[in-house]
Amino acid sequence: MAFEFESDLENIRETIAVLEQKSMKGDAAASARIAELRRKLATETARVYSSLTPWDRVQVARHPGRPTIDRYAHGMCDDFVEIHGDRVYGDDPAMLCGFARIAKTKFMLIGHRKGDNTEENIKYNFGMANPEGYRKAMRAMHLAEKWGLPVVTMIDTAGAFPGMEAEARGQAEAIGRNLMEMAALETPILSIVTGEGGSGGALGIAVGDRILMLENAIFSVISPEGCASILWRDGTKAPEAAAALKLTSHDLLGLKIIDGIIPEPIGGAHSDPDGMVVAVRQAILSHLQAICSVSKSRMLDARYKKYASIGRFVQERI
Amino acid sequence: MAFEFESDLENIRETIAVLEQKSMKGDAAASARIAELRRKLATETARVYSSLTPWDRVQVARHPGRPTIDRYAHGMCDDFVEIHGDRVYGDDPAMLCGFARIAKTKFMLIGHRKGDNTEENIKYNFGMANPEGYRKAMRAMHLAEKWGLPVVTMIDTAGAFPGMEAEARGQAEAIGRNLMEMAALETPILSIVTGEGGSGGALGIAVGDRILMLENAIFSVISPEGCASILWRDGTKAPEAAAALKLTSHDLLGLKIIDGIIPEPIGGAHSDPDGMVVAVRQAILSHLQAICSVSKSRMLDARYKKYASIGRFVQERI
Amino acid sequence: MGWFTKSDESRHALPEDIWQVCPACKVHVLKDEWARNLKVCPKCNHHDRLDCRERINLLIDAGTFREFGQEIVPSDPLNFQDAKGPYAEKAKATVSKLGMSESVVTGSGNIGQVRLVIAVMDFRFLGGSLASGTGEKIRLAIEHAIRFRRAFVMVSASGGARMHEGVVSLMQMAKTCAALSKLQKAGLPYISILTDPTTGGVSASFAMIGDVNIAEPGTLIGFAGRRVIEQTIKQKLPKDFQTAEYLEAHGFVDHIVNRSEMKAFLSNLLSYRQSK
Amino acid sequence: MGWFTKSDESRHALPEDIWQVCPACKVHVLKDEWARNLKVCPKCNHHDRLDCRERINLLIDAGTFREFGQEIVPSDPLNFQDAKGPYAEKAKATVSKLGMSESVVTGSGNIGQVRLVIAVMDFRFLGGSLASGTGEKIRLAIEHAIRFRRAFVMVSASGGARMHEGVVSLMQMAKTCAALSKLQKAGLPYISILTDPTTGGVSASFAMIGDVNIAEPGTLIGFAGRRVIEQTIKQKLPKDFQTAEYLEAHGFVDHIVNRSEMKAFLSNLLSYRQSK
Ligand SMILES: [Zn+2]
Ligand SMILES: [Zn+2]
Repeated sequence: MAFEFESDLENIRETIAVLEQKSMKGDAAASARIAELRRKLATETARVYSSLTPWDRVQVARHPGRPTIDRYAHGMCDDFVEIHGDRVYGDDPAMLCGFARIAKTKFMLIGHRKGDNTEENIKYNFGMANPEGYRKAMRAMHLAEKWGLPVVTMIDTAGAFPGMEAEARGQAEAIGRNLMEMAALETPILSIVTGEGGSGGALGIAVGDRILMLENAIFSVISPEGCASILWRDGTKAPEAAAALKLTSHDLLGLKIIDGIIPEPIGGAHSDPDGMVVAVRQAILSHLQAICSVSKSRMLDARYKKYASIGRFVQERI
Repeated sequence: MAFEFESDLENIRETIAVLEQKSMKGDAAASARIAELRRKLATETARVYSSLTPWDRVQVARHPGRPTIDRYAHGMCDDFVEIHGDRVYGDDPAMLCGFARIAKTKFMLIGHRKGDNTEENIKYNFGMANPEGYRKAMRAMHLAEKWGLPVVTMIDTAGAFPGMEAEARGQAEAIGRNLMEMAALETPILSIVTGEGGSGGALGIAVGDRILMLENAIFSVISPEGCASILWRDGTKAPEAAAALKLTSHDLLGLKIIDGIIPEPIGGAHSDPDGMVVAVRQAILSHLQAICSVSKSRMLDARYKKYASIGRFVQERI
Repeated sequence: MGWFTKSDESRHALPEDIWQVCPACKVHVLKDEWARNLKVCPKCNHHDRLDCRERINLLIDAGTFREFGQEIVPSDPLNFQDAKGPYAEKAKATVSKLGMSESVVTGSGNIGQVRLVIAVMDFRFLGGSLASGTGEKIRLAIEHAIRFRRAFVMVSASGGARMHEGVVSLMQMAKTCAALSKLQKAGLPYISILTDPTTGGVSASFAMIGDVNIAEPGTLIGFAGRRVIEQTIKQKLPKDFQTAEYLEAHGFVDHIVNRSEMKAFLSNLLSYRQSK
Repeated sequence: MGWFTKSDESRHALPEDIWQVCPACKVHVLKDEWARNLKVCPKCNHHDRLDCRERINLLIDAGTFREFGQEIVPSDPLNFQDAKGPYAEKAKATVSKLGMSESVVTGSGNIGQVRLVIAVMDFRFLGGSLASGTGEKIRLAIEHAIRFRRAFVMVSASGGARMHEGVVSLMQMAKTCAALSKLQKAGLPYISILTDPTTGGVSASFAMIGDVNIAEPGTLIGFAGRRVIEQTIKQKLPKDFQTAEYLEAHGFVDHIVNRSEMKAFLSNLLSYRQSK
């Protein structure tokens, strides 16, 4: 899958592919040209990715080749033990929860689950959780609290599932309760937006002591398409809406909504999933160490202040 | 509805009815005879009801004319505000929960709900709750705990509903969780078995600081019919099983399982529902006063000791 | 039932502007009667929307309401601009048109002997949307309740988060719920009153997690929009879907209370709070 | 797959008593192989029941198990007598036949470096029924875990409460759960391992409320009996109804673990407990 903004890169890639065929047939000139083009591709990729528009980043954040939580869980963790079920209604495959360990650091890993292919995506409901997913997540958090483990949440969802049954079983209640209980959870929480941070469905597991975003991840109150169709009355204005919504990691760091950005490999997480996994692993280790070093009461105070202070622009009133 | 053991009483009642017809036609002798028979009926009723067999009491406990929880809630309370729903799946009409007040005494009233007629019984599932009923009850108890109100539970169920959906939604989990959370609930709990105390479905709301039983109520690990068909391999041996199971209020007071008996009007609760309601009202007031007067930590200690000591017959080993 | 006429003829004989048409059943009701009946249709019991002042007058004893945080007005953290122009201007116009500073009014007031803290949303203010000012006012109100150990009553009426403030607005869901977790810890009652409509980010934050959730009859309550759901599941939804009655049957609403009885109900409910 | 024969002929050529027939798929397996495979069918993965000693040997490091409360034997609070005679005699006979004092064995033992408290039910003892002795042993084990700040592991296998002890037996549900509430408050891990069958009053008390619920494949787990439910709802139940797999899909079991991996799984799981 190639993006519009990658068309130049795509051209170079195609040329390389053609030359590789020639090179295999013994064309030495082709080999030299390939090396040159590869350097160019790297430079161009870096250039393109350093100047992505917000709408470009929306595309990158949604790229099907981005690492999913399963890839993180198994790629970065030395051990992972999945736990199932909300203990009231069901087990939501769209929310992955389990005990995780990286080297000697143990934590509870919780996150939205997208698939790597169509079959998986259908199974995981494209990462859109039902109420039982949010309730399973909360159960896992309380378990972590009891066992003395910090919590790491990984956010990657277009939103909570807008289904009839989801409404009947209290999608709104489940998310609201998570927001309230996470605020008071007596164990550290690190939240990382790895891909799409879509609205309440994202926030439902994102009330962390720290919120990080992958460089090309997005976090938004509404999808750019939804926003465009409401405020522009024109769904094709999504690029404008994406810019207006300030949904990129850099925007949100500037707004002090998030606490840090995890850089992506050049060309985006999808171009080097393993490199991305390593970067996230490192980020988890260093941030967990930091947030686990304060006392419980100071942690809870700081968490409260963090959220209490978002949206107090006394000096910037209209 | 008349019981087998009431056949003598029923004969007297019929004679009175015949005489009343005559009396209305001016037969003075009939009037005199009626008065005499009424005295005899009272004496005989008292005699019969003072020597009920356990199996007789099973019948009385199940009598459709016994006051239901609605009758108690509205008959004895000066105010009652029902609350609905378990906040996860549904609102179980087989479990009634609400804020209740008798004079100045406020409490959370929770109990199984049987109907007064077939229509109501179908609506209330004959008093057999689903998991959402037990979860609603637990939510009501936590609400009472937060608001500083004692809890009164009224037990009257053949058992938790043995349905497919009930199993799928965790009937066992719901009851087990109630048992654990009631043991630690930081507010006083008074439990009253008003009719049928059927097995785990009864116990699921019966972990009180005190457990009372109405005189003719029963409380059993299994229905006499079920026990007979398993241990006697003959369902008609239910009377024998009823006796063997020691399920009457007097038996259970003797075994120190319960803490008190609320006497029923002569002829059973069904013969004078209003009188029964008044007696329960008084019992609630006096027992609540007693259990609310101790400190929270002493209350919890005593509650733990109460249950910890049931079934420690070190000196009576086989 | 003298409030509404039975014949078209008599209705047409009167000047148009004395009639209120019920939005639900289209019956014509005399405006006086409509107001006296608290904007509830005498025929079909449709509960029409109240603005925040009407709601406060309905619930709080006259002369006892003291407003908080009127100095908090909308902010524009994103410098948001859409097809119709800058959000800042739209917000400013709304403030001056409605004479209220944000989509919620907060304060303390009495119901009988009980003083409580109340927050009332107003759907007229940009659809009652939850924005930074809204969240901040609600948070401050909850903190006031904690400081003075009062019950907190929230009257919701909202289409959800205000997208013009982006994630800042989304985060108000977390902010208000964090404040509620403190109220919870302090053991203070939280009554949530859901009025038409209570949807989106407001339903998915403070509105559904009351100690007791009360709703007016027929109130629309839901997370996702009806159309979005129908597009997703590709089938029609039941007629009562996302009504207060539906929510009660599904375990999320404790009690449905008619507007005329709401104050008495609330007063009685709060009388159950035990002074510890 | 050399453990079970492929032809009837070769089977019949050997003496009968060296064969174990799988109760599920009826395949014939050499008894040696059956035992080596921990009573799990190599063909269909049916997990046959283990008795308490086998279970303890499976889970606890050899030589480290110290049993608690062997002095607790069945009591007969009701002087119960049924068609077959007195319960007291039946219980006494069971005790001497099985050489165990009640339907549960409790004690402490090691898994690697970790010492834990474990309670293992035995279905052979009157159907693993929960009676006063059972409940008392479990309570004492939990209190031991609290005193020494150890994790508590419960291995359930039971048809439910023992009716011969009437309400005294029913109350063991409350007793054991009360002890678990103390364990919970003490912040100590509680792992519930559900083995075939875990039903009735045991499922509706301690078995389903573990911090983590683990089950062996195919385990029957349920509150009400299949026949009772079919009579109640007047329809056939799905084939996988009340299996561990069904419970996992419905949100009540965390993980299904093969017997051969159970000890390693448990050991790894307990390694996540943070020393506070
Ligand atoms: Zn109308
Ligand atoms: Zn087999």
